[in-house]
Amino acid sequence: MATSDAAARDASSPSAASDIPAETLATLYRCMLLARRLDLDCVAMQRQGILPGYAPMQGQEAAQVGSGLALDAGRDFAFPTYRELGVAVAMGVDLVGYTASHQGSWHGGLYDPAASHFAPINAVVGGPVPHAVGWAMGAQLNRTDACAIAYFGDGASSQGDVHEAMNFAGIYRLPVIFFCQNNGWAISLPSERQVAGGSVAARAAGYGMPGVRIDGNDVLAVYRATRDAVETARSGGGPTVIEAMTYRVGPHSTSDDPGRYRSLAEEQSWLERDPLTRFAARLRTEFGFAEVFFDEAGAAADVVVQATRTAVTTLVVPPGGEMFDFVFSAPPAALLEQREAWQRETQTSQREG
Amino acid sequence: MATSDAAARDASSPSAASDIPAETLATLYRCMLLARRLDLDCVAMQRQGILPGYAPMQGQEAAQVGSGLALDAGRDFAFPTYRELGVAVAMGVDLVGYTASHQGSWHGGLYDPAASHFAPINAVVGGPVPHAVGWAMGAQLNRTDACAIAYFGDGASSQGDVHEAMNFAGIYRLPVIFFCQNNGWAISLPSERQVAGGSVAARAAGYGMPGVRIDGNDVLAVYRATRDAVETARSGGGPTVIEAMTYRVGPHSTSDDPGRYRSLAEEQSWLERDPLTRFAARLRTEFGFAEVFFDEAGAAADVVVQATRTAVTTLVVPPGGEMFDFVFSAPPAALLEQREAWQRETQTSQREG
Amino acid sequence: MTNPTQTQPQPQTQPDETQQTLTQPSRRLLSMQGALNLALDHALAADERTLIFGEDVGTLGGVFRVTDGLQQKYGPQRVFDTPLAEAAIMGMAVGLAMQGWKPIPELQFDGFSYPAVDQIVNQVARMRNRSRGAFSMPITLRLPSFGGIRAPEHHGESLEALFAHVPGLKVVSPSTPAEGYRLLRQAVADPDPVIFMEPKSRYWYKGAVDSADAEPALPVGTSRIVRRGSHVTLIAWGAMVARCLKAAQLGAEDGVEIEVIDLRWLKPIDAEGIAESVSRTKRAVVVHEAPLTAGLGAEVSALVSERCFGDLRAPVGRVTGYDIPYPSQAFEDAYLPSVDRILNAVQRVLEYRRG
Amino acid sequence: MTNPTQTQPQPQTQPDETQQTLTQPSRRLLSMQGALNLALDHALAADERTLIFGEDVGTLGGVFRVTDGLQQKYGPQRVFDTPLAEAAIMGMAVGLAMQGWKPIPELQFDGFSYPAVDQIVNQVARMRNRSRGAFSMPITLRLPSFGGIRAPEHHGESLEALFAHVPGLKVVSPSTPAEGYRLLRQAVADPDPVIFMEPKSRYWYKGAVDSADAEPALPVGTSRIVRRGSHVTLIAWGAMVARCLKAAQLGAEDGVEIEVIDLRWLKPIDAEGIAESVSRTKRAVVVHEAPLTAGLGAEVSALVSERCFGDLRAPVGRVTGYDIPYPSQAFEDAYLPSVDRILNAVQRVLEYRRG
Ligand SMILES: Cc1ncc(C[n+]2csc(CCOP(=O)(O)OP(=O)(O)O)c2C)c(N)n1
Ligand SMILES: Cc1ncc(C[n+]2csc(CCOP(=O)(O)OP(=O)(O)O)c2C)c(N)n1
Ligand SMILES: [Mg+2]
Ligand SMILES: [Mg+2]
Repeated sequence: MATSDAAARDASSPSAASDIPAETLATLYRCMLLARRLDLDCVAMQRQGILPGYAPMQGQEAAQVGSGLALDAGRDFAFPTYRELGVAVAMGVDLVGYTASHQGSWHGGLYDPAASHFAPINAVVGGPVPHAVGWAMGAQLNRTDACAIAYFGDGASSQGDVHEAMNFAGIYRLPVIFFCQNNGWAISLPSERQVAGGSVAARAAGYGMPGVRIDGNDVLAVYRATRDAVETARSGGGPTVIEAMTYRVGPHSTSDDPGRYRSLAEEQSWLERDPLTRFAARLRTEFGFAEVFFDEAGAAADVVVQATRTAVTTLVVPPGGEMFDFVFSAPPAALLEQREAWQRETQTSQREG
Repeated sequence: MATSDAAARDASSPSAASDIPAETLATLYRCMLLARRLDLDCVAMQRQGILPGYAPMQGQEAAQVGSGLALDAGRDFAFPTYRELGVAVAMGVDLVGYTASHQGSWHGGLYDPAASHFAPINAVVGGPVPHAVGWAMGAQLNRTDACAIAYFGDGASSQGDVHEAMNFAGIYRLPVIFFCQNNGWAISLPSERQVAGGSVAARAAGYGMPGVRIDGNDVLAVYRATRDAVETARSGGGPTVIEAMTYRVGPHSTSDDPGRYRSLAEEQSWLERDPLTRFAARLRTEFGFAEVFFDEAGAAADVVVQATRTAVTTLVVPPGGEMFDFVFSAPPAALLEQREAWQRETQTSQREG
Repeated sequence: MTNPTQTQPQPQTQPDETQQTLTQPSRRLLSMQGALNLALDHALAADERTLIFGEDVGTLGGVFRVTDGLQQKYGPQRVFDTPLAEAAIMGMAVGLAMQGWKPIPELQFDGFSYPAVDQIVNQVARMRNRSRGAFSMPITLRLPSFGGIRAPEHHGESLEALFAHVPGLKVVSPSTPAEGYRLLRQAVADPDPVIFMEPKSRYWYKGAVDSADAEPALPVGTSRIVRRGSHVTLIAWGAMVARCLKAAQLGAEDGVEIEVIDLRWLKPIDAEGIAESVSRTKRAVVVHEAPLTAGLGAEVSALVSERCFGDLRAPVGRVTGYDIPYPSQAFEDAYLPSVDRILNAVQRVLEYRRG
Repeated sequence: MTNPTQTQPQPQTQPDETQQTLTQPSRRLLSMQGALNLALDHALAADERTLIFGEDVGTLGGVFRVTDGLQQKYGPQRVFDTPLAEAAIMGMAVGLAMQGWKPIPELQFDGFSYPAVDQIVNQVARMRNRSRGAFSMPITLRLPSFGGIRAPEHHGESLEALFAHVPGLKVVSPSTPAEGYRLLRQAVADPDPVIFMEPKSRYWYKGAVDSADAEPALPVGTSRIVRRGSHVTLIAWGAMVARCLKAAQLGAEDGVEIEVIDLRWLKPIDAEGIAESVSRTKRAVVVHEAPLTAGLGAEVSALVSERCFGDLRAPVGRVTGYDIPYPSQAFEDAYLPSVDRILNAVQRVLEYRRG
């Protein structure tokens, strides 16, 4: 999705932003739209029994796509949580493989995280943040100018791991971006009862690193802030904290009921700040994008959504024996024995049942 | 030690500071002197084989005594690490019981931590800091105006637990003081390679609480800062971070060799800023304390040091069976069985050996 | 020399209460989730020093609704949400206990208790010992546990072996709503820290609960025979108890009389109770969801061997999860001990001939 | 149905190298600390992707001097100090491994690895599985372990049962300097995460080390018979091996021929090797410092019972620490398995009569 295609060339007639080419504007929009539609379809697939559960990201498309597209997916490396569909879209991750995690095929997903430069989906809140720090140190030791980005939420900011990671990054001046999506809620806890002091970005100063708080629903603001942080990282300037203020419009997950902890009015007020609608409006009025662009983007997104749904619906779950195969590089004898016993007992019960 | 005695009355002829009575000045000095002498004697006792190991606090007397005496030992509660002899002295903790921890008689010491309002010695760096937060919440729920104080080092500031504790305290606005003794070193790591950004006090802003950095070798500065933080806590103003800049003059512990990681010149430069010498000089010049006060303070300290040494040397280690007795309120049958088996086997081996 | 583990509390058994009728007014049909909620409600009412806190336990009532309605009823001071930090939750519990409060923290899922392991092992479990009894730690950690609910990674873990190995902790897991009510009241009343492992996959199963049963009858560390049998003893806890009962039913159809023990307390373990059963049946199989190696089944196997050596006709069987990370949803059924695997193991111990 | 744990690597034994002479030039007399230092030195020289980091491992060379001189020799990029945060140390190791580095982190003491348990269990042990093999985790965690050195609280813990239960981890502990050298090289070379538990109380004991022995001869998961005997098998690891050898010597004076197995690998366990020995001696006692309940001795006991049921003349004995927090210095000798307690247990299994 990050590369240009026919539609992007069509869109090149519109004007660019002072610092962002029109083609990038087009790609940002297309990724956001695809993320939105795929996200909605994942919710639908959960309702239809195709996915056992899903964590919707509606409302966070600007934060995710804007930051993901500011990276060089061939050089940098992203460490997602469980809600980073938009980043996956922006970085060109195989979306069927991505969705396979929610479909229950494999923890972490079935895409190739090494090739995608997008770590396996990680469900431990705060847990992957120190990994980004280690990856950044490895990049520094390799004398590359690659950088790592850790995605985490307002809830995750409370975790000890995040503090330790920021401190390490500050001490070693590592090329890493701490990208916090402050989406207002950690399940039922509002961020004002989560983040003492009120701002994750403000914590950066305590580690001697820059921290910026941005409108996370303004994709260009997100893109610029991330691009600047990447630049800082590449040029040896060390880590940055970005706090993108946004909102989780949907439930925490498909088994959550936000009606128990927040008002419809609040949700409504954020729907009015919808990042996709806002960006579309700017593309039309400020940058002169034509209707045909939006039509084509919608059609292209629908093709991907439909293809993803078809593939996910018919996804061949890896054979059961694979649950034994990736635990070690070379499984110890005792584990091979367990695999064989499992195989035998499976056959037995097939015979019996 | 915190109460006045005959010598304090003698000392009442000298002048007071604007906000600190002369009697308090005298007590501060006496506690610092006792802490110094007892600390040195603990090192000596370790060399003489009386203590298996010890973590000296020389150089940190002002930070410890100044903060400890600003508390109300009958109301507030202190959570020490393994290096808080000066606080123990200031709070009137039974010093033989305190030293028993280093003597190997009992983890946490043989003093009564509930009566002393001084938690058992805690060797997990950062570990007790959330306890202070919980205690403070309990005090708040009890509607008392008591406050808790957590002692921790520059090294501990890197721990996730400390971050989590500060965030909780900020969210609930708890009556707790985070008292960091930044003594320059965490074993061999200097604090500038420990604390990204350079200041633990500066982190407070990120939690929406006041943070002050003070000269930790100026006992009056420490006393005042702590007293103010206590006042804030009592009046519902919430938590405070105090970073007392000081120096560990001795080794990390009696098995450490600082020559491997720092220079004699550095140690020397801090010896010149010795908190005890500085305070004595001020008491003489600024507050008009007479020689007899210092002589009496020295003599009194020596009495306590000698008595402590005698008691520690002849300390009757609790009987071996006690290792089973405090694990549970009522030991389960299996544990009682283990105790009995231990008893039998001990007798057997005494018979055999 | 007597083996140090040879004397333990006497086993006490009682009929499976799900088979009793709902005659008394205090008896009602509740799900496990409802029974635990009722137990917490009664615990909060019975002792005003009890406090409930954790992630999403207040306004939301917990992701499994076990604390549903309690904040409304007892106020936001006694039932409150915390920021998202498991170590601080348990560390705060320690400080509260030192102030005389009785904390009932929740950690949202088994797999997210790992960040709190340091506070649990180094602090919660030891503060009483370290302070020579000056500070008791009457903390009940509620931990939604085990697998079987088609959840993502880290939501299907079995930590009983880890916690049972830690001196100073007690560990318990209920298998039915009645047990849930009774054991949770007992855990909260206990003066020492208890890890209360709630079998997530049983939250919505219903059974009769007698809320007048506030004073727990069975002491800490006693197991329960939930089905009598003479050929082999199955030992299980949590959700595996129901599965063993299913296996026993099927076994009976083939003429195999399987005794089923609900171990309940995973520390201290009712070694005497197990031994009493195995000395009658001569054969035992232990069943758990956790991986095989160094699982609690090893301890049960060792205890049975130590106490029933002369009686045993076959080595104690172990039917467990495999030595792999708890797998994703698609593999869950393949991973968890199935009725088939349990019956295969029963068959193996019945057919065992000394080699 | 075959029991899933019944096939394991074949045991290979070799004479106790401390009894060999120092003839080859590559052989020298070293303490365990020296041998481990040499192994790290050679590992750093052999593979420039290896990195050493942790608290005080750089300038100071570690509180036990195991990394002494390595920062000077290999530079502060490959051997470096970290801030004081165990979770971040292990989390950083994960990220470094994802970049193709081979981290050899140190956590300063056993009892301070608890704050890193989440990263170790949920991340280090699972990243390979979660990524379907895309990311190997060739991480060797060096963990000064076990008791016996008159240290304060938290400095005498035995975490092998915790780590052995975690799928995805390998766990090993050396008993002699030669073993230390060989096993540490092997752990570093291994493509998977290895918890390397260094017995602190053996750091200063000397033995012959052959540094030419760079290619480890025994595969991962093989034990070592360190003394032959025919009456009973003692199974131990770390510092308890020397204690068992002492017991065997004393036993021999009384005519009891005790075989001693150094288990070495605590995951995977050499079940086949143990079974081979016990099938000859018919009796076994396992010895460890960790508390009894749910300790690794239970797993060893269960494995022996499963494999040697027909041969066993007595239940497998367990001589272990008690179910109490590792006590303070004054109680250390009372707590740790003593030669007397080991011999008592030997006597019990020898005198055992089926009840
Ligand atoms: C360590 C840990 N604790 C608890 C959970 C359960 N949990 C999953 S998501 C979540 C809230 C996370 O909030 P936030 O970090 O703001 O991210 P968001 O869900 O809003 O994207 C919680 C408590 C978890 N996954 N990991
Ligand atoms: C969690 C934990 N990790 C490691 C250690 C080992 N250790 C003991 S003291 C210490 C340094 C502590 O430094 P600091 O917090 O500055 O306190 P100081 O010793 O200077 O008083 C270390 C690493 C420990 N006790 N606890
Ligand atoms: Mg959030
Ligand atoms: Mg320090």
